[in-house]
Order: sequence, then C-alpha cells, then structure tokens
Amino acid sequence: MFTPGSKYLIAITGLSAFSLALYMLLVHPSALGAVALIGLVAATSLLTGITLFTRDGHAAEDQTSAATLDTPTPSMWPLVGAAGFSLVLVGTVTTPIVFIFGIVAILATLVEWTVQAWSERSSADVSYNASIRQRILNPIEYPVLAAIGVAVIIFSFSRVMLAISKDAGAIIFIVAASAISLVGLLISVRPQLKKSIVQTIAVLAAVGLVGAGIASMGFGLREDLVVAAEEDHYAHQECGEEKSEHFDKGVSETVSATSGADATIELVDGKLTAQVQGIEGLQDSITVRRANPSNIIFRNKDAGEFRLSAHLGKKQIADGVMEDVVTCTQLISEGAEQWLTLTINKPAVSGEPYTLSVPGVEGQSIVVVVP
Amino acid sequence: MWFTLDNLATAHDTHEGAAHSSTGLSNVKLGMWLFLGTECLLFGGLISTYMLYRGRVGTGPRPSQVFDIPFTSVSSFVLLMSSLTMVLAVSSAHKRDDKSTNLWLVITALLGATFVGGQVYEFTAFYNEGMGFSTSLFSSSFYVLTGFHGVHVTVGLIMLLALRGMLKNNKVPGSRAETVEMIGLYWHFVDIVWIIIFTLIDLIPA
Amino acid sequence: MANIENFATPSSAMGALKRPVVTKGWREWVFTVDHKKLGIMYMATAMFFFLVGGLEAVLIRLQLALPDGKILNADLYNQMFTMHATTMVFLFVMPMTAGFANYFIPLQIGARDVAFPRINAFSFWALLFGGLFINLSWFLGGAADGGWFMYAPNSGPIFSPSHGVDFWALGLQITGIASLAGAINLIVTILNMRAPGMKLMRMPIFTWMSLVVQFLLAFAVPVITVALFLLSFQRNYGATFFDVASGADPLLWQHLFWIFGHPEVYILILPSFGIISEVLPVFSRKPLFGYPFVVFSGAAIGFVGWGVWAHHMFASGLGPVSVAVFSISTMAIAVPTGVKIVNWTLTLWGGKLWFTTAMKFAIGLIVLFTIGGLSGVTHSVAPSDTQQTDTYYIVAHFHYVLFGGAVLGLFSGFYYWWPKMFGKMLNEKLGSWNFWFMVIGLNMTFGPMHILGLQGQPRRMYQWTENRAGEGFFNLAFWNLVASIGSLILVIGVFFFLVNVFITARSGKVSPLDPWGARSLEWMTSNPPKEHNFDSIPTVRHLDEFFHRKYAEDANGQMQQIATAEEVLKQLEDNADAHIHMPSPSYWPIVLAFGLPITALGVIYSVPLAIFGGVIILFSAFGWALEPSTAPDTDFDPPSSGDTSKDVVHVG
Amino acid sequence: MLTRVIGRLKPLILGTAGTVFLASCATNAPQDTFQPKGPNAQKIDSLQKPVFAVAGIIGLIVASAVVYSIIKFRDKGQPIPKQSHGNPALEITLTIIPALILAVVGVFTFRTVFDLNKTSDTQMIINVTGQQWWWEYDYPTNNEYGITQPIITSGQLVIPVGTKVLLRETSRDVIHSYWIPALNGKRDAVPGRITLNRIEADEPGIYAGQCTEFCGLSHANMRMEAVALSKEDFAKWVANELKPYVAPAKDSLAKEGETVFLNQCTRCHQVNGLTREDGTPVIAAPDENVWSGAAPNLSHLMSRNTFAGAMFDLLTPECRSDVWKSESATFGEKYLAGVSEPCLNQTDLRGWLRNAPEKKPMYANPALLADTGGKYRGMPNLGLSESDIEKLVAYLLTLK
Repeated sequence: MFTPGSKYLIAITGLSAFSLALYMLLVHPSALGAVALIGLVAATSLLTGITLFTRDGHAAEDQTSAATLDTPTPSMWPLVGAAGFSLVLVGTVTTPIVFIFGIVAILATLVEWTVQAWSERSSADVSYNASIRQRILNPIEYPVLAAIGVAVIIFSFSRVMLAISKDAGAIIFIVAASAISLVGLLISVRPQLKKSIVQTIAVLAAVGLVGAGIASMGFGLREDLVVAAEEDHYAHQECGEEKSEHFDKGVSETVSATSGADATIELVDGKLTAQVQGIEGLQDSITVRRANPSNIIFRNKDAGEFRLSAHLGKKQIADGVMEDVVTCTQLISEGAEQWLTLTINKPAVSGEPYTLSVPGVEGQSIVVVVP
Repeated sequence: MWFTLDNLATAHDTHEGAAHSSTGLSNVKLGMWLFLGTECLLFGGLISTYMLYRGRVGTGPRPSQVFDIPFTSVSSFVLLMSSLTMVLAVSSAHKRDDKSTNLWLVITALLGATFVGGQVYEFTAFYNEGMGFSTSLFSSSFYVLTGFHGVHVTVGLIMLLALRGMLKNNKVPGSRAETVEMIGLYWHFVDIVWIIIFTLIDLIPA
Repeated sequence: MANIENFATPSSAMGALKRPVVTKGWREWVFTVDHKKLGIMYMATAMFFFLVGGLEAVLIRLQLALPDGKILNADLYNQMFTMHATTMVFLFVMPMTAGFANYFIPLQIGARDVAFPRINAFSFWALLFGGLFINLSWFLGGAADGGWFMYAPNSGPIFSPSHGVDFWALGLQITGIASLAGAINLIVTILNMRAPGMKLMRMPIFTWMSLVVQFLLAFAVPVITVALFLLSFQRNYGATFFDVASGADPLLWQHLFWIFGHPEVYILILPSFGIISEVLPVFSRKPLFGYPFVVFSGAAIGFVGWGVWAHHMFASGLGPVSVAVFSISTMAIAVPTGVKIVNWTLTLWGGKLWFTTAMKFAIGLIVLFTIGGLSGVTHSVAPSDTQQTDTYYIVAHFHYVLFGGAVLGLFSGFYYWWPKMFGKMLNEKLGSWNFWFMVIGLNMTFGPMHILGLQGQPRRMYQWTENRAGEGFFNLAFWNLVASIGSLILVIGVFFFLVNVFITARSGKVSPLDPWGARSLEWMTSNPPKEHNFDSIPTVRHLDEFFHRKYAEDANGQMQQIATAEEVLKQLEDNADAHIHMPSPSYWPIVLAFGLPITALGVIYSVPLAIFGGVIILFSAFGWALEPSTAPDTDFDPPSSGDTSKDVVHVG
Repeated sequence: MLTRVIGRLKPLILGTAGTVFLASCATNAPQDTFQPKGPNAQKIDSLQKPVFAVAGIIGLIVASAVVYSIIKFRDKGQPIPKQSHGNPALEITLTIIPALILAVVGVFTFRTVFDLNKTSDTQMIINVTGQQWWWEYDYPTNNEYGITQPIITSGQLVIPVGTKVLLRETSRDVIHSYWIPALNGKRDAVPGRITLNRIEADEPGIYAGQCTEFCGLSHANMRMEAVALSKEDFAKWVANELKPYVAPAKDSLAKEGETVFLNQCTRCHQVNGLTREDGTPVIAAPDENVWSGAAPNLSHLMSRNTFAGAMFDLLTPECRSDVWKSESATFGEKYLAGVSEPCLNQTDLRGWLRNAPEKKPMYANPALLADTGGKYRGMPNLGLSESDIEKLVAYLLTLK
C-alpha cells in the first residue's frame, strides 16, 4: 500500500532515470547535464527508499483516522507531478519550452493536491468531501482536459499535413475524416460492440496520430514550403515584359472601394491615359505629393496581359552603386484592375522625370510630377 | 471566446423554465438565438473588412497565389459533415439515448478538430509562403477573419468534449437534451458562417 | 444523502469554497443575483462615474474660460475630453439606464427576476471592472487621447504612443461584453416572462423603450467589437488595418464606429423617453396620449437609426450621392422623434397637472430636448452641416439632447422611483433647487455654445485665441466665460441632488405605498419590493393596470376611486403563492468578470498574465456551467432540510 | 387672461428675441459661418437661413404649447380627466405636417448637395496636403494663370478672386479637415484618399480658417488663411513665387545665416535654388527622425504673413492689422509687399527658432519617442545658439 507521497517519489525516480537515458541518447550530452541528472536519480532513489520504509509504515497506522477512512480514488497526479519535475530539469539543460511545460505540470499537481487535502478535511462524509473537491476542480479539469485533447489532435494532424505533399494532404485529410465518421457509424449501428474493442481502436488511433505527428515534426516541412520560405518569391516583384513564374501567378482582378484613389491609369487601344480625381478629361501627367502614400489604380482595357510599372529614379544601394527604383502591378488581363500604392520621398532629379509605363507598349508613359 | 463559454452557462441558467414563457420558446433557446444574431453582426463586420482589403497586398502574396482551393474544399466538407453528426447527437439526446449522444458528440469533436488541424496547417503553409500576419492588409484581415472563426470552432470543440464528460458523470444541471441542442445550435451556426467565409474567400475571385 | 443528520458540518476554512447560499453584509451585495440589488449597484456605479465625468467636464470648462488657458496642457486636455465623453456615454448614461431597466422591467411586466439572474450579475461586474480598467490608465502613463470617436489613424501607436488607447479599446471591449450579455438577458426577460395578460401592447412604455434599446445594443455592440479588435490588433500585434502606407482606408474605422455610434445615441436617449412617458401621465392624471404612436415611433427610431450613421461623416468626402441619401434619411428620423414630443405635449393637454420634481424634470426634458432635436434638424441638412460639424454648435446640440434629454429624464426617474426603491421620499424642496440649478446651469453652459459654434469656434481645441474671437461685447470670449460659469452652476445643481440623497437616507419621510397615484405594475408591491417582487403574479387586463384597479368610470363617465393602493396590494397578498423559488447567490459572475480586466492587462503588458486571466475566465465559466441556478440542499450549512423555498413574508 | 396677454404680445416677444439673439453675437468673428464671401458659402447660407428660421418657429410653437399647458392645466382641483388614449386623426396630421416640411427642406438640400459637388467648371487646381500641424499647397502648372512651374507654399492659400478653385486634399499622417467658413463648408483631408473641395472668393481679402478634424496634440494650433487677390495681383504673386533664388551677398550676416540653414534646416526644409558650396542643389529629403518627413517649403517665406501652421504671425500686430483691415482695393498691394525687416515679428520667430516644441506642443512625452521608432513630429528643438538665431533671422528675411 503506497501513499501518494511514495508514489510520487517512485515515479520521479523512474522518470529521472528515463530522462537521463533520453538525454544521453538523443540530446548532445554535456558533462554538466549528465551530472545533474545522475545526481537527481541518486537523490530521488534515496528519498524513495526512506519514504517507503518510514512513511508508509505510519500510513498504515493512520488508517483509523477519519480523513483517510476511504482511500482516495486512483490518482494520476503523482505521475504528472513527477513528470513535471523531470521536465523542469531536462528543460534547464535543453529548451525553455520543456521547462515551462514542467512548471505547468508541477503547478497543476500542487493545485490538485491542495484542494484534495482541503476537501478531505472538510467533513466526515466522504461523498460530501468529494463533491466539494469536484466543485472546485471540475470547472478547470473539464475544459483543460478537453483543450489538451483538442490541442494534441490539431498539432499532430497539422504536422503530418505539413510534411506530406499538397495532393497527398487533401487525400489524407478526407481519408481521416471518413475514417472518423465510419468508426462512429460502425459503433452506432453495432451497439453490442465490446467496450474493450472500442477502447483499443481509440488508443491505437491516438497513439498512431501522436506518433505520426512527432515523426513528421522530425521530418520537417515539405520541400516546396521550405523553398518558398527561403526565397519569399511572391513578394519579389518582377516588373518586366515577360510573365514571371511566381510574381504573376494567381492574379487579382478587382479592387474594392476605388472612390478615394488619386488617379486611375488606363491602357486603351495601346494608349496610356490618366484620370485624376477631380480633374476633367484625360491627363498625360499626374502630381504625386512627396512623402505621402498615394493610391493609383491600373486598369487594362486592351486585349492581352499588361502590367503598370512605376520608374521612380535611382537609389544608392552601396557606395557608387545605383539601382533603379521600380515597382509594378502584376500582368493583368483585359478588363482587370489592380491597386498600386506609391510613396515617393524626393522630387525627381531634373531631366529624369518619374514615369508610369506599361512594359511592351512603346512610347506611352505618364509623367509623375513630385513638387 | 467569452460569448460561447457564456452560452454554455446560459444553457443552464433557467429558473423560470419553459412553462412560464410568453413566447413558447424556452428562455435558453430564445437567448441562444439572440446571441447568434449578435454573432452575425460580428462576422458581418469582419467579412466587410476582408472584402474591402483583399485586393490590398502591398508587396506580399495575393490571395490566389497562396490559397489551396481543393484542400479548403475538402476541409469545408469535413466541417459540414460534423454538422450532420451534431444533428445525430441532438436527436439521440432527445431520445434519451446517452450512449449514442456521447458517441456522436465525440465524433463531431473529432471532425471539428480535424478541420482546425487543417486550418493550422494552412496558416503555417501561408506563413512559409511569405504571408505573415502583418505582411499586408489582405493578410491581416484574412487571418483575423479566419482566426476568429477558428477560435469559435475551437471553443465549440472544448464545449463538445467537456459536455461529453459532464454527461457521462451526470454533471449537467438542467435539461440534458436542451443543453446538447444549444451547443448544437452554436455548432451549426459556426458551420454556416464557414460556408459563407469559404464562398467569399475562395470561390469568388478577388 | 439519506441521512442528513449524520453530516459533520464543513469547517469554517471551507467557507469560501462553498456556494454562498445565505449571505449577509457585503456578501449580500457582492454575490447577489437579485435584479433589484444589481439595479441599485448599477445606479451607484453610474453615479460615481457621473461625478468623475463631471469633474473632467469642469476642468475642460475652466481651461476654456479664458483665452490661452493654462490649467491643462495640450496632452492632458486631449485625454480629458476623450475620457469625459467615454465616461459619460459608456460609464454613466448606459449603466444608469441599465440600472433602471434592471430594477423596473421585471417589476413592470410582473416577473420575479430576469431570465438569467447570474448573467445579470456578471453584466454588472463586467461593467464595473471595465469602467475601472479604462480609468486605470490615468495612473499608468496617461489616458486615451484620441477623442471618444478614436478616429484612425490618429489612434495608431505612432500618433498615440502611451497605453491610453489600449486601455480604452480593451476597457470598452469589456463594457461591451457587459452590454451584450445584459441586452440578451433583458430581451428574453421582456419577451418571455410577462405576467399573464400582459400583451406587448399592454406593456408600460418604459419597458417598451428599453426593449428597443436592448435590440439596438445587441446589434450595435458587435460592430464596435470588430472595430476595437482591429484597433487592438494594430496597436498590439502589428496588423496594418489603418496603416495608410500599406494602402489602408481610414474611413473603414469611421464606418464601423458610426454604425455602432449612431444607434448608440438612441441607446442613450430612448430610456429617458420611456421614463418621462411614465412620469407625464402619472402627474397629468391621464393616460399617455397616443400610446401606440409612442411605441411605434420608438421602434421606428430604433430601426431608422441604423440608416443614418454616415451623417457623422458629411465632411469626409463620401461623394454627393451618399451624402444626399444620408441627409434625407436623417431628416426622416426627425419625424418619429417629433411624434414623441407632440404626444408628450398632448398628454399634458387637458390633464390635471401636479408639479412634483419628477414632473418638472420631465417637462424640462420636453422643452430642452426639443431645442436639441431642432438643432439636429439644422445639421441634417448636409451642406449646412459642413459649416457646423466639429464646431461648438455640435457640442451644444448633443448636450441639449443628452443632458437636456437623457440626463433630465434620468433625474425625473430618480425622483419618481426613489420611494419605490428605498421606501423614502426624496425631499421635494431640495429637488426643486436641484432642478432649477441644473436647468439654468445647463442652459448657461450649452446655450452659448450654439453661438460659439456658428461663429466658428471648432471643438476639441485645448486653447482658443482672442485672434479669432471677433469684436464687440458679446464676442466669443464673453460666451466662453458664460459657458464656464454655467458649468459651475450645473455642478451646484448636481450637488443639491447628492445632498438630497444624503438627507433622505438619514431622515427622509417614509413613503406611502402609492405616493404619486401611479399607474403601472411596479407600484403594485411593497416599497421597497420584496425579494420575490410579487406574492402572486397579477393577471393584466389593461394598459395602466394599477390605475384601473384603483379607478373606474361611474355612470356619468367620471373617474371615481374604487380601491386604495393598500387594498389592491392586500388582494394580491391574500392570494400569495405558497412557495417561491428564487435563484441562489453565486461566486462565479464576479470571478468571471474579474478575469476580463486581468486578461486585458495581460494583452497590454505581458502574455503570461493574459493566460492567467484566460484561465480565470475558463475556470469560472465552467464553474458556472456546472452549478445549478438554485442551490441544492447540500450547499446549505447545516445542509437544508430539503426545502429551499423561502416562506412568503406577509406585509400589512 | 394671462394667456390672452401673451397672445397679444407675441410679435413683440418674437421680435425682441430675434434682436437679442442677433445682438448677442460677436461682430466680425473671423470664422463666422453666417457671413459668406463666395458663391459656395453663399449657397449654403441661403439654404441654412430658412432652415434655422423654420426650426426656431417650431421650437417656439412647442415651447408655447408646453407653457400654455402648464398654466392652463395645472391642478386647480378639477376632477380626474377622462382617460382618453389619444386621437389618431390628430396624431396622423401632426406626423404628416413635419414630414412635409422636411420633404421640402429635403428637396432643397438634395439640389444644393449636388450643386456644391460640381467640379466640371473648375478653373484652377491646387493640391492641399495636411500634416501635423500645418498645410501645404502645391499649384500644378497652369498656363492660363502663368504658373509655368509647380509652386509649393504653406500657411496661406493664395487664390485669385472670381476663380473657381478646386482643392484636391489629402494628408500625410492623420485626418485633418480644411475649413474656410467664408468660402465653403469643411472637407476632411484623409490620408490615402483624395477629397475635393471647391472654393471661390468674391473679393480680395484674408479669410481665416481652422483645422476641424481632431488631429492630435496641436490640433488647436493648426490654422490656415485663404488670401484672395485680384487677378492682376495674383499674377504678380505667381511671378514672385517663380523668381529664382537670390543668394545673400558675400560676407553679410545673411550669408552666415545661409550656412547655418544649410547645416541645420535643409534636412527637412526646402529652399528652391539653394545650392551647397560645391554647387549641387540642396533637395530636402524626409528625415529619418521625422514622422512623415516633410516640412514647409521656405522658398519665399517672407511673401507670407504667417508661419508654423499659421499659428504665429510673421508681421508685427500693427503691420498685421494694417493688411487685414485694408480696403479690398488696396489689399493686394499691401499683401504683396510681404514682410520687411521693421514689420517682422521678431519675438515669435526667434522664440520658434530657439525652442519650437515649447511654443507649439509637438509630442506629449519625449520619453515615448522610442516607442514610435524615435520619430519627431513637427520641428524639434535644435538647440541653436543666440548668434545662430541672429544669423538665421537675417537669412530668412532675404527669402522674399
């Protein structure tokens, strides 16, 4: 007959031994870490031994007292607390996240034990005491357990999805969902199904999912995502005449709330014209105030795909090295429109005005005057 | 998030009961419908924001560059399926079939969790493709809109699983069938909102 | 639970962990779910914030009394006017009307409590904590300084780097939660818990107006919730919703804000319309003229109120079509408002008027609100509005509407219902002083602002300059000084009210059962009402049920008294219900509400704190969900004998 | 009895009330909304005056009805009145009458709204940019008015009389609102959007205005003035603005001032034509430390009457009132004289150069500048020595 205290110490010994093994095998071990963990194992085994030989003996005598008349229901908290303790130690030598998990587990254990201790002393009626305990702890146990369950599924599942290819992802997704529904259907049409079978299925599924999740995490992201993250290719504008592989993929064709825009640039019959807010008629130049974000809409009314490029002078990128400042819309098809926000800090150097033009359409440009 | 938790509370906060009600609806049900009405306005505001800003991408990716419509269609279908299983749970609850109720609640939650898992996957993928939360107006409004919906689903999941535990341990004060029905109402609402969001985001091109 | 006698009672250490079923002292208030106690707490909270907001107003007026005022610096002044408006709108008028609605709606419709008593308690605590949270910013680096309308992008982190706007946004989020929960609660109460025979068109007009207000709240608050979320995400998490360099449209905020903000105006004013629609008939000794018209005009205001928001944006450059349309819809809303004024005047017409303080305030509302309403019509004319908007003319307009309208209505309600709430009469003589000082003070403060505005003094300026004040004795400097003096007179008026409350509490006259010869159900119970309101729920056969139980027409068509109020009450008590189950007090509402500001603080300062707050919210929400509304036997100490019902107390 | 007396005295009372109201207003308030000086403001005025009159009459009717009831129906011991619930016919009548009045007002409003938004007959365009807490005006080229190169100025908007001017407004930071009451109603300058505002002045003069959308700390100090000049005077003004830069004479105090200016001021302020010693033109670039990075162009500073967002006068009070109060015939000449040394308001200008944020609040809490990426708004305290200030003032005086 073990008391919760000795259970805790047994568990902590076991877990620290386990984490020592894990540490030596998986993490790049350092002498300090190893010493710490070995010390921990030694200390906890000693304490466990002492407790087992002394405290448990007393516990047997105490059994007459009212408070412990009925042994509390089997509790997982000693295990959680011990796990927390080991996690804290492992965390100090590995990563902070592990440390935080450990702290949370220890805090949870402390709360559970404190409330249990309180409630067990509150009256002579065990069921009443249990109800007091539940009143305090159920409100936190239900949502937290539910949340942990949900979090494990979400996390594992999303890791698996991230690791496999895009097409396989959709298939895996639908297969998983169908499997869930089918199992539900199966159980509901065969209510006489043995409980143990259902439990086995559930446990297997859970272990499988978590295992797959951890494995996928080790595997990392699928390749195209890694490449995308490295190259950031959608943000890299390519303002030339040709269609670029990434920047021109997936074109937006409409703009909402166009009423406040500074000017609308249209390509009609090979001609580039500007309609400026508030000014009658078509213009061949627009005024953009310096240091001020100005919104321009480009509308393509010609057959074929065109983009609007803004040539905004040069900027110095290193000593003596100048680079053209160019920004542009995507290649858009006939009837489509796109939004371009320009912020120009300096007036143009005389003789080299800023311009808006359409690559591939020669001799057409709108001068951007910056006073 | 508070709304939905409060709902769960609403679901048990009846003291006059249906017998006295002037409209014939129970207080809880009337309250739930009103709450869902207010939620419509909340999502209405978020959807308007998204519709206004979806074309404003700055130098970030555009919607059609990152969206994976086949995948989102599949995951929308999964969420719709969970509405079906929720209907089964509610009907079992009305038949006082505890075993089936529990089963279908869990199945609904699992399908819902699969959906949220899919959303987390998509968000991570988008992030890697260069679409961070503060990259552009489009990305901010996209994440806020779908994120709010995701939070609603997640809260629904926690309520479903907690309800399952409470039913099992006989902890539900008030009518069990009505409690399941209220959470069901919420769940269907969240599903319908997703159908609207999915249509606007993925099916109508920007 | 078979043998209750064998229980050892829980130790005292366990006291805090048990359900607070029987409460005394402060616990009686803190854990209560009784709509009347909550109503009183709402009112007390609102009154506290009224004084805070009033102090801010006085500082503003002192600063502006003379040119180039030096009392406040620009930064402090901007915080002051932002917080004055925020406090008065969200923390005074709204909670005060919520207090009245909480206290009187169940009484007026013959219910024993609201539909969800614990949600009711939660609403109150969330409001209180939200209000305190917003004001906490004064001590943590400065309050919000962007105006209560908080236009983007001026509210962004670059233009307002202190945490004031964060406190403001999150605090309003919390009070918004309170309003939303309260609105759903009261709508369900009104729709579902009316006494037998209380058809919708027999409901007292205050209940009707409150119903409209709760619908407005339920649908307006979510919109501001969205706007505030966008603002918080921008300020705290780097989103770009109002960042123009990323292509954002600052008008998005204005639309979201005013779609909430315009219905909000009716949320503030309609309850007072309801109150004086109760008071005028009582003291005119005749029913409200055109009850259905008043009801439908209230509903019409609530409905059309959704289609006028852009009249706050006539100067924003919306384009002529929107401007013209919103201009016309704004004029349209003047019609139902005019209907109300006509009906009140015609209620007085041919009556037998008794000028109590409540009546004086009600008549004051008719006249002063009319001025505010008419100045509103002048700037529904959009071109004219482009001259007047953002000048003191607008300040004059909405203070006539909100002070001359909403606040006078609330004071009318205090004097009218004080005996009902506390069983004592407020002193009528002091009441008279209170009324005249307030009316003179408010006309002196806000009247000159019409002139200031029309002669070109813009709002929200921390200083005005003599340069632009014009010439002559009655120049803008003169009127600024008059307005400042008027504000001090207004303060004296409010002071008289506080003195009156104090004196009444100590040595006020005990109220008779029916001091005013009232007409509606809330007077068909003792003063103050018992915890369960009515010993037996009355069956309603008329609009103005109470009046018709007391009076009937004789053969000549003259109204004659057929019963006294005491006799009517006695009849109810004689048929008292044997057992009345009332909901039990609970810890959870206040704990849940407390989690909100903790989370909000965490959002501003540290994520772990936000998580901690979230845990509190989750914990108390589930604690709540697991707790039955009425406490079971085991919650009592010693455990109850199995019958938790309270015995009906017989009065008289 | 009393009621009959009141009835007879009504015209008298109304007349007195009207007179008292008019007499109780300031005379010559610079921003009076009832004194239109141009066709746009005039249109608003002719719409709002009748509306005010109608509102006033309705107000009096309601007030009289209430007062009458109070006197007539006070409790004199009469029996409890009949419990009448109203009179639907009367109700409907009293609903329809105000609806009809508003319908009439609505028709006129509708017409005026579209009238005021007409831009097709614009004769001159000026781009107006709001910034915390001043206005910038740039005039695109316009051959009809001799503007051969874009002109850029601030503080005072100069327009020719009798010309339909379109202001294309926007803002560099927060929302501002442009308002010259004598010329037109206000129009917000919204960042990222262009809003349109048409003004036209009937006669020469200075028309005061004030930013009317709350725009932060110094909102109260963001003023503007519109200066209307006759067409000939306007041409002279344009010619002066287009005049090339004249460097101060060698070894003069002003020349030393130019050096100080080059070192201290050109980070933000542009003076067209100013060159460095090596002859390269100085182009002021938005400074990294300044939010939204642009400051008033000072090319012809002394041709203006005000500085720092029209908050301070460049003219001494005497000289200022000489210009403001001159007859419209002589106004143009006096205005075009600009600021001469004896007329220069030395106190405010020196104070401004010494410590600008002290004269006009720019940022609430310098400690929080770090939170905004260390960006100043408005002119910082440059810590200039008195001798530098002396030199700068001398230099600025040459910027005619």
